[in-house]
Amino acid sequence: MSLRNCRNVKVLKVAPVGQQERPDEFYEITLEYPDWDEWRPGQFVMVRPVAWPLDLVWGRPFSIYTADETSLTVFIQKSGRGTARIAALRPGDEVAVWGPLGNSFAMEPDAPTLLLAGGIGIAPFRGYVERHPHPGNVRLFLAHRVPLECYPYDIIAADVCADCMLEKTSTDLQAIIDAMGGLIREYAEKGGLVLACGPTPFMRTVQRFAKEYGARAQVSLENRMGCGVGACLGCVTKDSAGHHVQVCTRGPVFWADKVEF
Amino acid sequence: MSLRNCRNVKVLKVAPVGQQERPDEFYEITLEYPDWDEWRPGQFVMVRPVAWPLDLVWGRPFSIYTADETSLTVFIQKSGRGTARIAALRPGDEVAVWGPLGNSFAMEPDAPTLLLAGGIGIAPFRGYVERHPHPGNVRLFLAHRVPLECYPYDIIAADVCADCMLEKTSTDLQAIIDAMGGLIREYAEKGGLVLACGPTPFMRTVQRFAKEYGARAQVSLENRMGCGVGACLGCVTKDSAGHHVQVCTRGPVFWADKVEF
Amino acid sequence: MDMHVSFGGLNLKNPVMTASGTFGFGLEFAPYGDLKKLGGIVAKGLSLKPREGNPMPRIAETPCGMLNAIGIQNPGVEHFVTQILPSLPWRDVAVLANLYACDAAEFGELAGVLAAEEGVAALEVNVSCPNVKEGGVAFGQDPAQIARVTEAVKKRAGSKPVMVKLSPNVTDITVCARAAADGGADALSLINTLSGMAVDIRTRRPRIANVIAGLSGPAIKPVALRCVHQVVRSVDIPVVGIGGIASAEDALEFLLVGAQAVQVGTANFLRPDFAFNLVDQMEALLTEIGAKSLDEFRGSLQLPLA
Amino acid sequence: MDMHVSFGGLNLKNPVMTASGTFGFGLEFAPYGDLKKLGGIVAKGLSLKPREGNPMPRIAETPCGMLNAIGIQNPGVEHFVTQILPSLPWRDVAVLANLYACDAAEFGELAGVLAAEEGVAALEVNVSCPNVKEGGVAFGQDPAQIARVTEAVKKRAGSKPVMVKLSPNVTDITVCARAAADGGADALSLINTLSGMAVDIRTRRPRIANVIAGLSGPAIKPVALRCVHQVVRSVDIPVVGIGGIASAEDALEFLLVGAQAVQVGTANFLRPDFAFNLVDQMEALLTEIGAKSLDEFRGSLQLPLA
Ligand SMILES: Cc1cc2nc3c(=O)[nH]c(=O)nc-3n(C[C@H](O)[C@H](O)[C@H](O)COP(=O)(O)OP(=O)(O)OC[C@H]3O[C@@H](n4cnc5c(N)ncnc54)[C@H](O)[C@@H]3O)c2cc1C
Ligand SMILES: Cc1cc2nc3c(=O)[nH]c(=O)nc-3n(C[C@H](O)[C@H](O)[C@H](O)COP(=O)(O)OP(=O)(O)OC[C@H]3O[C@@H](n4cnc5c(N)ncnc54)[C@H](O)[C@@H]3O)c2cc1C
Ligand SMILES: Cc1cc2nc3c(=O)[nH]c(=O)nc-3n(C[C@H](O)[C@H](O)[C@H](O)COP(=O)(O)O)c2cc1C
Ligand SMILES: Cc1cc2nc3c(=O)[nH]c(=O)nc-3n(C[C@H](O)[C@H](O)[C@H](O)COP(=O)(O)O)c2cc1C
Ligand code: FES
Ligand code: FES
Repeated sequence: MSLRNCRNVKVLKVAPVGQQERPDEFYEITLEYPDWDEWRPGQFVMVRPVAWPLDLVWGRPFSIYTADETSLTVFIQKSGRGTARIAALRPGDEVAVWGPLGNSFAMEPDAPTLLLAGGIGIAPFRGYVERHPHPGNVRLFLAHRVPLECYPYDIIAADVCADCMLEKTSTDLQAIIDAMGGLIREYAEKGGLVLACGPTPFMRTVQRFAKEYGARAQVSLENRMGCGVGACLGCVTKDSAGHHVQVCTRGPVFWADKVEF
Repeated sequence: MSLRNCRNVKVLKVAPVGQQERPDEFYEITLEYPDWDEWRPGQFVMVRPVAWPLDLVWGRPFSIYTADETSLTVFIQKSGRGTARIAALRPGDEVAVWGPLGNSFAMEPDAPTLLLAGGIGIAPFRGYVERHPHPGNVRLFLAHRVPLECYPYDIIAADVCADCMLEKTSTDLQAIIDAMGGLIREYAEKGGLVLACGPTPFMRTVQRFAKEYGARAQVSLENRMGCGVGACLGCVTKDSAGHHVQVCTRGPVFWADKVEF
Repeated sequence: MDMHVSFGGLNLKNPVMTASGTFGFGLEFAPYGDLKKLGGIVAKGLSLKPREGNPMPRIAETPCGMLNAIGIQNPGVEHFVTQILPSLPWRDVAVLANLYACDAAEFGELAGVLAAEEGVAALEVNVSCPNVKEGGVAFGQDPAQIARVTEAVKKRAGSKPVMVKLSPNVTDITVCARAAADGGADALSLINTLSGMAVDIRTRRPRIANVIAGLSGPAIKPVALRCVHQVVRSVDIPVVGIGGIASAEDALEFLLVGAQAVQVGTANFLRPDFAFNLVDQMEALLTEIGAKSLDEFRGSLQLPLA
Repeated sequence: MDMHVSFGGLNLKNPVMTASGTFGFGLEFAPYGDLKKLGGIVAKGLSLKPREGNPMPRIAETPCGMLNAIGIQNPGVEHFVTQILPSLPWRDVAVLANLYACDAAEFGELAGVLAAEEGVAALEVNVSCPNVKEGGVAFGQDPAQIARVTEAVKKRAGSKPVMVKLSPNVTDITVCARAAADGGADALSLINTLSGMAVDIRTRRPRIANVIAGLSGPAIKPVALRCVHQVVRSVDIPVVGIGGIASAEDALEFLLVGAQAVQVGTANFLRPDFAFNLVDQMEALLTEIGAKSLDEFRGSLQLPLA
């Protein structure tokens, strides 16, 4: 057991998700557990299949989706060459995994907690909800472009109160933004926590409303990563003093008022 | 139908050969027929799986092993990264194949014909024997280091007279060389044809005996190939005048007295 | 989309050319596509006299690339103009000759022979020969010699456009580019191969008999793009981009930084129909990414404010 | 096999070092292996004052490699010697400082600070800063400036070995190597990154905010090997090989051409335990290929008779 490590682990299961709607795009990839002491929701891992040729030099970062004593699962959406090859892994294939990396989302069991997910940004919230001692205090809002079946929405909605909105047109987008504004305001007013994960424009919207309404909000950033361990300085963002800090070690989760991106 | 082409074809079958003896080393790979007008034994194809990443830039050359109206088969021995990946292909995978390339072995139906194969050099002789109108005039001699089960020896021996010798020690090697000398001399004396395919030292031995005994002999060379079509000039050998000629287009088969290597 | 390009006295039906030494004299690829489909074919390097080239082995595969030290094996310019050029479809596809010589006078003589040939659309000058007299540094690494060779070729080239092919193995490629422009070049093509090497730890020998060889292929694309970017911004003559192009996206990257056309080298070995396919793929991709025309797209790279 | 190497005043328990900028200050990798297992750690580039580095994006993946334009983001040398060095296991693993400055005086000053530190095993001089006064060509591309910077560092380095890190972006790297040797360098390390670029045809923007960036990784190994080969044959001081090492075989290739030791850069991103594993893998591979000792193997490349 170790706090953090790099291990070759075997793929245990590759489970396609929402394939009727989006064939060959979303997958749960379950790996042997890399023998960590612990992990916290919001942390991530770097994954690089052992057999990868050298044409892709970096591992790929994924949020920890869920884990138990024997397995670790990530939830991935194919979006480029690396994720395409990871989606094509088969049980028995070996992958190098290093982690758990980065910091995690705040968890205040008694605080009303709003989870704002933009699409695949829902991934870390599965583990968050599982780990939360009082799921009754947690609420999920998912803004999505691809059908709901592609996301673990139902799994999470089984435990916590959840809403979702589909974005198809720019009118939808405006409605989503308005809804987010309303929710963030509501949680600001009740002194709750707002935790967000999603694409950069989504995060900016959260940051803007958090500022406007004075919400205690955290955003999880998705910067391109070379090493995942704080060494390459390729993933930096700016802290509120304008200094470059590594998203992989000082984040990926930042208090919305302590980061510029 | 065309004389020569480059086509994406599907892998139809991957058949392991001699796996009890040498696990995961020899394979027959059967592909969709690339719609050629014809091909001749001794010719080869370049193969590059369509999904190969760019870390390996060249196709890999393989002798045509056998073919019919619907399929083309190559017989491969894993020896490096490219052959390892080709051996791991699965039915349905696509490969780019260009060919048929190069010239072919002489075929004189009525001449006593000796096929000298060094290990995997047996590959083109499967097709040669199938195509030969009078197999009774053909004899195969196989010098091998890995067990006989790994080679299509039995398939060929079903049609033509065949011997083989296993090389384990340097004494074995000498015995093989002596046997080759004896055979080449015999075929020289009866005015027959000697056709050889195998590793370079094996080819040199054939060339030496052919010269010594005045045999009409052909050798098939295995030079590293960039393009397979005569363009890169990376595969050249010297003709008897000392001029560089492409093995991929002027060979791979050369009269032993017309080539320096 | 109209894929026709016209620059430095060359008219090409599309911006896809094949790079010297990687496409033979073109005929080798005729079974795999219609040569007339290409924008241009740069023939393998030609010298005044036939050359046997370097000893074997001459090529090696490297990560995402390859090394070659062919040594300009070629049958000589006479053979080319009498035996090969007549069988090429030069009326329908631009055939460029690639000139290799080891002093300015020889370059001039070669240019003179080729300038007389109707079938030759333009001359590409390969300045990679090490200049023995000047201590073995290649012509292409010395701006003064680049200028001298360019002038010598230009003087004998008659009406043929002269394109000088630049080496990336220099401290500042823009200095070489300006030297070629000053020498009268109508266009520049870049890059030639990077100087590289490979060894075998088991045999303890170099993988290439010549020891040092030229690196090409996808591995060098970032270097090639950088060179084209720098050169486009430092000379007024048109630039042809070469180096590591292995997809339509790669080709468009060179146009985006300002190249007029591209040459495909090592990718011809990925599969022999690569260049033919690229013509259609580039057009489709330009449409897909919303480019209005080649002209609108070319050089439209948006740089951050410095 | 005895993997200990000793050269230019450095004693390393094995020839595996980690390259500057790719291994942080070492501590980042402590969860993944025993830092004391390494031959040496070259810390990330240090300047006199803290630097924020370049704007984002700073890195991009390329075929078999990557581009970076970090811009030497670092907390400054004071922070390093007071806050970081004390927590590094420098008694058990050689910690090399990597010096970055933009004029010779600043280099001297940096060297002076670091020379006073017991925990610093040697100084590696990064001459990649563009010299604004001299028209923007980097120090490392001008032999005269390399010599001047080397002298300045050497003068203030006290008993610390000084290693000069050479750029491959030059016409003739042996001239730079000799300049560093003449300037008093105890050793040379090479190569630094190749100058490269990447663009996005959809956004029509450079993939790196700085536009031009440094190419590293397996793609550049052939260039690195060629440079080491040339430099080993042209100077008498020891050489450390860097560039694209991603396996034990790669590392041995550099020793075969004559490097005393190697530095692993981009491969640390393949997996964070890469350098630790490499130590054992190199030893095993040396045995497998029948090398009698490191000394017997080093530089044993057999060249064809010219
Ligand atoms: C902390 C963190 C957690 C993440 N969690 C998840 C997750 O749980 N599920 C999931 O599907 N995706 C997640 N992502 C995004 C995921 O890492 C990218 O989709 C993936 O790296 C894309 O790789 P590619 O090779 O397919 O794409 P390419 O575009 O081919 O990759 C090129 C390079 O850009 C990087 N890159 C491309 N897109 C992204 C992106 N959106 N974010 C960061 N880097 C990117 C790649 O890592 C690679 O280095 C996460 C990203 C970060 C930083
Ligand atoms: C005309 C011809 C016909 C051939 N027929 C067969 C056949 O029927 N069955 C079979 O198993 N093999 C055959 N070979 C050899 C086969 O091409 C090589 O085993 C294969 O290319 C090795 O590739 P690799 O990537 O696994 O090896 P690597 O060593 O990783 O390859 C590195 C480079 O060297 C080349 N190379 C390595 N070994 C050889 C070799 N022995 N011959 C030529 N190039 C080589 C590769 O093509 C590649 O370009 C033939 C070769 C030629 C030239
Ligand atoms: C096998 C081979 C032979 C080459 N021969 C020549 C040549 O004769 N003349 C020349 O100017 N360039 C020659 N080149 C360089 C290419 O034309 C091209 O500039 C270089 O390979 C970079 O492009 P690429 O990465 O697309 O291959 C050769 C390249 C290769 C790979
Ligand atoms: C992200 C990154 C940061 C780097 N920072 C430095 C640096 O601060 N100082 C330096 O001398 N070299 C720096 N380099 C260059 C490396 O030390 C090394 O010379 C180069 O990457 C080639 O080796 P490689 O191919 O093994 O990566 C950096 C390289 C990378 C990839
Ligand atoms: S990914 Fe390398 S420092 Fe964050
Ligand atoms: S393999 Fe290219 S010429 Fe023969």
